[in-house]
Amino acid sequence: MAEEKTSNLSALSHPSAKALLRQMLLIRRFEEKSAELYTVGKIHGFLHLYIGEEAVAVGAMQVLTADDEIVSTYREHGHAIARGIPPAGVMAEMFGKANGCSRGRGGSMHLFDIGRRFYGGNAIVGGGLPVAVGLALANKLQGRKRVTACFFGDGAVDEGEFHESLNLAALWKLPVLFVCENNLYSMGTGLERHQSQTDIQAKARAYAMSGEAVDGMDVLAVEAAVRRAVEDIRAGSGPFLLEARTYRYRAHSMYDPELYRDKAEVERWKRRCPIENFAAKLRQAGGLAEADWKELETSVAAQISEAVAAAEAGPWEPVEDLLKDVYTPATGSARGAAPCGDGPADAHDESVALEPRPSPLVKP
Amino acid sequence: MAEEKTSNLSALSHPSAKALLRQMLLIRRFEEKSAELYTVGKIHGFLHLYIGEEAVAVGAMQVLTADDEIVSTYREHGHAIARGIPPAGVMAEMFGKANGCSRGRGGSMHLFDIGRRFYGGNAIVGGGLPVAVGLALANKLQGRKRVTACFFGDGAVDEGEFHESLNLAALWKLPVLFVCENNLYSMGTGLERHQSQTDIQAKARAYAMSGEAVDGMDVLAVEAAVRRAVEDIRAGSGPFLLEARTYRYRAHSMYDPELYRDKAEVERWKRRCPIENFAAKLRQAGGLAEADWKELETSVAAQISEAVAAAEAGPWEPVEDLLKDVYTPATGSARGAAPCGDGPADAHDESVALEPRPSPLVKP
Amino acid sequence: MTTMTYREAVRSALREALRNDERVFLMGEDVGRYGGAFACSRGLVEEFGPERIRDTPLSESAFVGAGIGAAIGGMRPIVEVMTVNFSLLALDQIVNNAATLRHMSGGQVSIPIILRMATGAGRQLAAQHSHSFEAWYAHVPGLTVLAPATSQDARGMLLAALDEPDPVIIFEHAMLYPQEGEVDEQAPPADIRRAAVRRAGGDLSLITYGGSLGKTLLAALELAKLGIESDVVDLRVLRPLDTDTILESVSKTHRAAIVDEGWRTGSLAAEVSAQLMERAFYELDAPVARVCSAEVPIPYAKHLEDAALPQIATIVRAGRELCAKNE
Amino acid sequence: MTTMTYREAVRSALREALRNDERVFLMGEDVGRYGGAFACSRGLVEEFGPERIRDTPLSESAFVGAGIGAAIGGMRPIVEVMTVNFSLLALDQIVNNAATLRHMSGGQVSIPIILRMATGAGRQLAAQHSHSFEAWYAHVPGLTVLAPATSQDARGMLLAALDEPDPVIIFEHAMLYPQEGEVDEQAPPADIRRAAVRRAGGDLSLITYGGSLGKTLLAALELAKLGIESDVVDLRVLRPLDTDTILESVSKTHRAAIVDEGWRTGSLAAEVSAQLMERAFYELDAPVARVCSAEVPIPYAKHLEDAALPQIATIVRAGRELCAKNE
Ligand SMILES: Cc1ncc(C[n+]2csc(CCOP(=O)(O)OP(=O)(O)O)c2C)c(N)n1
Ligand SMILES: Cc1ncc(C[n+]2csc(CCOP(=O)(O)OP(=O)(O)O)c2C)c(N)n1
Ligand SMILES: [Mg+2]
Ligand SMILES: [Mg+2]
Repeated sequence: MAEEKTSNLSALSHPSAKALLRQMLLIRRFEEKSAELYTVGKIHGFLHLYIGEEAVAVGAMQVLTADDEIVSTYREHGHAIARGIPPAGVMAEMFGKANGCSRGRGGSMHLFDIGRRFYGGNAIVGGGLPVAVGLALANKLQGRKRVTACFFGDGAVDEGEFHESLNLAALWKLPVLFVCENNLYSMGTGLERHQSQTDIQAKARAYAMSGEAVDGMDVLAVEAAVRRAVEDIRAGSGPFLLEARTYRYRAHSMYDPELYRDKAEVERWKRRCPIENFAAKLRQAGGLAEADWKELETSVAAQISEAVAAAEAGPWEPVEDLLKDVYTPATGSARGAAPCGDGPADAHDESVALEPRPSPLVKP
Repeated sequence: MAEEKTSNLSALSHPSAKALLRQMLLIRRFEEKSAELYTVGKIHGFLHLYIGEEAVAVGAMQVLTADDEIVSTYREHGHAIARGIPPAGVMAEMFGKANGCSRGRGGSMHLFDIGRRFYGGNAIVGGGLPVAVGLALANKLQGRKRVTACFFGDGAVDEGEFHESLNLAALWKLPVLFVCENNLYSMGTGLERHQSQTDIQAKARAYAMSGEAVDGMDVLAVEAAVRRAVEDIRAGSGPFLLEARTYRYRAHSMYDPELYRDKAEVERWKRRCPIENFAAKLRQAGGLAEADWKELETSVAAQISEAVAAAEAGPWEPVEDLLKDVYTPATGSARGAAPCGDGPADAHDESVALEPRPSPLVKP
Repeated sequence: MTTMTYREAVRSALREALRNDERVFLMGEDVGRYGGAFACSRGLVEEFGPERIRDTPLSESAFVGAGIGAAIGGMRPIVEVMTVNFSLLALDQIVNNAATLRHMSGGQVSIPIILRMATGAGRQLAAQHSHSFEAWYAHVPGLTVLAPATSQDARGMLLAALDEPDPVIIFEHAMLYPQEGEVDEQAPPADIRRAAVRRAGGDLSLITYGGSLGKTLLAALELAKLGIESDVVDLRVLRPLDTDTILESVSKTHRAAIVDEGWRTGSLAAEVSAQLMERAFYELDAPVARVCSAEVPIPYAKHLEDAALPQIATIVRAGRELCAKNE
Repeated sequence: MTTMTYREAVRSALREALRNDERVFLMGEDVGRYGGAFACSRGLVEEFGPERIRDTPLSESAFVGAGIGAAIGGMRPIVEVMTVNFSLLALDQIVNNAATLRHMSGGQVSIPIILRMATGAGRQLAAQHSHSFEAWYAHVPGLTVLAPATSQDARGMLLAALDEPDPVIIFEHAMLYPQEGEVDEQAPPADIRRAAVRRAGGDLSLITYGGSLGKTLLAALELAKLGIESDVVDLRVLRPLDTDTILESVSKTHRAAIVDEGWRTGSLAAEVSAQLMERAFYELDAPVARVCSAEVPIPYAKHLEDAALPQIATIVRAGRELCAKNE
């Protein structure tokens, strides 16, 4: 088993340490609220919580610029929020409202924000990988310097799509960052019971690709590893497989009775909580006073209340529009049309610059 | 790139050296005849010739007993004949006759002989691998000591089925011998243009599986490598990936204008002809007199003439039977029925003992 | 007779099959420790062990193919594909191996595999998780396709499928799992050749299957209040279709609507309609109607999902229109 | 007007598309150096280079998915899947991504991908290589499905597909590639909304598409000798069906047969028949007939393959029976 990269940066030396903490906390509290709203029947369908894994999304998004692209899974609230999709848009989506980031058509598993180059939650395990490869191919063919980051779980590694996509990306030296969020379970099946080779990053060698494992509970370690990987990719050395070793604290979905794992195991991992530990480090280093923490909690809570209020207040898509958005409305010849995702950001309020910029949630 | 295993046995020391030569020659001449019969319209559809690769099938089949199982591809005349399917049955199949080994329903790409545990040519690239895994699973669950040998090309390695099947076999420690016949081309696409990692056997590591490369032009090397692998498998160490490095002398199929490779490259590989070189070794060692060779050619030619005659003389399946063999005819409860493949050998003349026995073509 | 949920009925059949025949094993994603995505196999791994209640990696193509191989090798695999949505990843194995190897080998193999999968929409799971591809499977020679709509059939048809020498696909509509029904656990395996008339009425034939049976029966009650008495035909077997039962009903009622959760174009309902065209044309007093899903990827929001699927009200409307015509 | 084979017509369209729009590229197994399994792209890699005529590994799911991603990323990929048989391996990407992402994202993406694939039987390639799954693709909302049957359409419909903002599947029947026809290379992109009436006659509508058009036209000639004049409707567009053109023909002839190489049960012909049931019931003088493939994996042997597929004689027989009825 390959050694995990851990961070050797001290928490305090990070220029936006508090912003990192804030993002992780926002995701955590957002999801806790979502779970609550699910039990009272405001949110329906499948709801897969990312709680415990926040350091991966938050660490990775620090490195990705607005120009870069994200492809994610059904467990994507964390990626969406860390990418800067307004929590209100995510919450409204889960309420099924027309002000949701996918107009209520997608729900929790299908958050989209093309303006932010967030190409969706995909609910078919492994289904996003080929699409990420294609986005990267388009970038390469058009001489754009973007990196496409593709998040997926350890379970997705079992699918043929993983194999085919990694081969294709490596063969064509495409700028894809494959981020495997190894939370040790594919639904209820432990890693050692679904993969013969449990050292996931090592599979990169089967494609002559670089791979590395990182402590996915350590936001700074993730950020550093993603930074190295993205530098490599931008330098033209082709795709990279990063395995973030992490853990899901909650059930797989709201239906899961968790018969397959020990409470003790969960407790053990909870002691590695990415938020608590990072906060503790900051505190120890004198970078987080009790008042700061209170302020964080308060402002996060306020943001979530606003999101819920916006979702509550949002309109329902009229039922007469049922058949909308199956086909693109005719606008004369599509040949001259701007490539999708490169037009003006039309989905949301913020416009997206084509110049690299940090994730909008980071307020250094 | 891993080193290829070569043979250090002298040709003559092999107890059935002449039988090996005979089998390879039989396959070669059989296919030359098939190509001829294709051009005169006796054989139709796709015809994929194995010429150049004979050492792989013949070497491997020496080790596999009648109890073992074979799964193959659309390029399977060599495997079929080396396994002991009568050439007449294969030829009749390609003529589309009812005395064909698949009653004329399958043609060149779908040779079957369940009595000989030959589970078919499969024309979907990669399509046979999962089936081989399942046969091995059945063997394991029923406590049978069989090995399932699954042949496929370098192109098949690109398919998701390769990845999924190797993981499954390794995870469950199933007795499968995966034989990749790496002839350097997937149709017209050279290996380095379809795989990022061209050292195919190295991919075994991604599944914590053993892998090895062997000189696929050397029948003794193949036999020895398969023997080691099969011993490992029978000893319970799980599946094995054997990469046989070989070359296809003829076009991919009868439609292929071969625009993608140099004549010079083909000529270079022809100098490594598995038949000529093995014959030369035997001759050098004094084990093959000119008369022996003549006898071989004559008897092989006779066998092929017989096969063609049987195919010519064979009956056509009546057109009224078109819908036959879509479903199994009702025979009362299937629950009590004998598992398929374990009933009496019904397809052909020879009955199959359940005790290990050498490939029927080897007459030591 | 016992009252049990559809889910319990499936489990009861699984348990019986596993007890009676050691060649039977269950394989699929999370069927073991997790207990099955729909809890159909909860408790079975404890009783039968992980060799026979076999968790698989997320490799639909490989484990379905492995089921095919195991069936050829003498086992009686029951493979759970979790949902029809994911079965697309295994479709090549199902079509090109399971359905085809027997014919292509000139009858040398039989492949007694059972593939169970949940199907259908209605739980706000959005487009990728709400498919109904029963019609696709019913198109393929070599397959037998079942759609049990009651607890009794969930049990009885699974047991009957185990007697089939060839591949059987069983569609379990996800909305049915918690539904309760009477089950006779002593009953012999169900008849898997015939459709069933679930309600008799002389004015109209409502033809349906699987998850739509409940809605259709409720619609029939509504129609009865309006003075229209409906036959409700539960197809049960989607391949081969029991056209005789359909024809018998339509020859009596002379009017028919087919209720099918598949998208309208190319639905199974189209096939039933075409068969009525061919075999009951001169019996029909009005054109056969279809009540199907709208031609849209099923949306997440409840009101939109509801609008996309056949509903009691749309069935009632179709029934009324049919009976208004040509009177 | 130039005479060219269907294959050359495809190539002519590819070349024009590649010359006119640098976002266009062709990708698939062996499209480059090999020249395409059906030689449609022969010579193109020399003209446009390996970046734009892109050979792929045998990874149908990944390269189709990559085409989807590239389309989202602003390219105009033309993906050759070689044959519909192998497209099953990419079906998840086609159904769950290509056809679905637009709707599921609330209209944020368009996916202008073209998927070309050969289809059909007739070359003794046996069961795994002789499929006709046009009906399956025509079932899926979000897709447009084309079946050019002539050289002119092979060229014109491909060019027209490039103007579509959403995914288009083009089925090229493998038997058509060597067939010659007149092509106007100056013609604008073809209309891809309408069916075409390829022959006009007042007694009977023969409705068909793709590889069956030739047989159907020949059957119409035979029928004419017997005094039965047929309309021959070439559907051209399989989704959305141009029902208006079909209805116009049937309103004139009052009798129809649908010729479709798919297996009968669940065929595209079933959908056409169901639509005629719904929209032309009162116009029909006889039940609509289907001439489809037998319900059997297509066998290798020529006489069996012929017997499994629609043939001129079977079409003629169906036409005669239709016109004998109810006269
Ligand atoms: C192709 C496919 N098969 C099965 C499922 C059902 N399913 C949803 S999530 C999941 C487990 C995936 O595990 P992993 O990839 O590790 O991601 P995690 O949920 O742990 O984040 C399964 C089996 C699915 N959505 N898609
Ligand atoms: C899934 C699938 N994709 C494409 C094809 C078309 N095809 C037939 S053989 C072949 C090349 C396979 O190459 P390889 O696996 O190396 O075997 P070889 O022909 O060299 O023996 C291709 C692309 C197919 N039969 N199946
Ligand atoms: Mg996981
Ligand atoms: Mg090869």
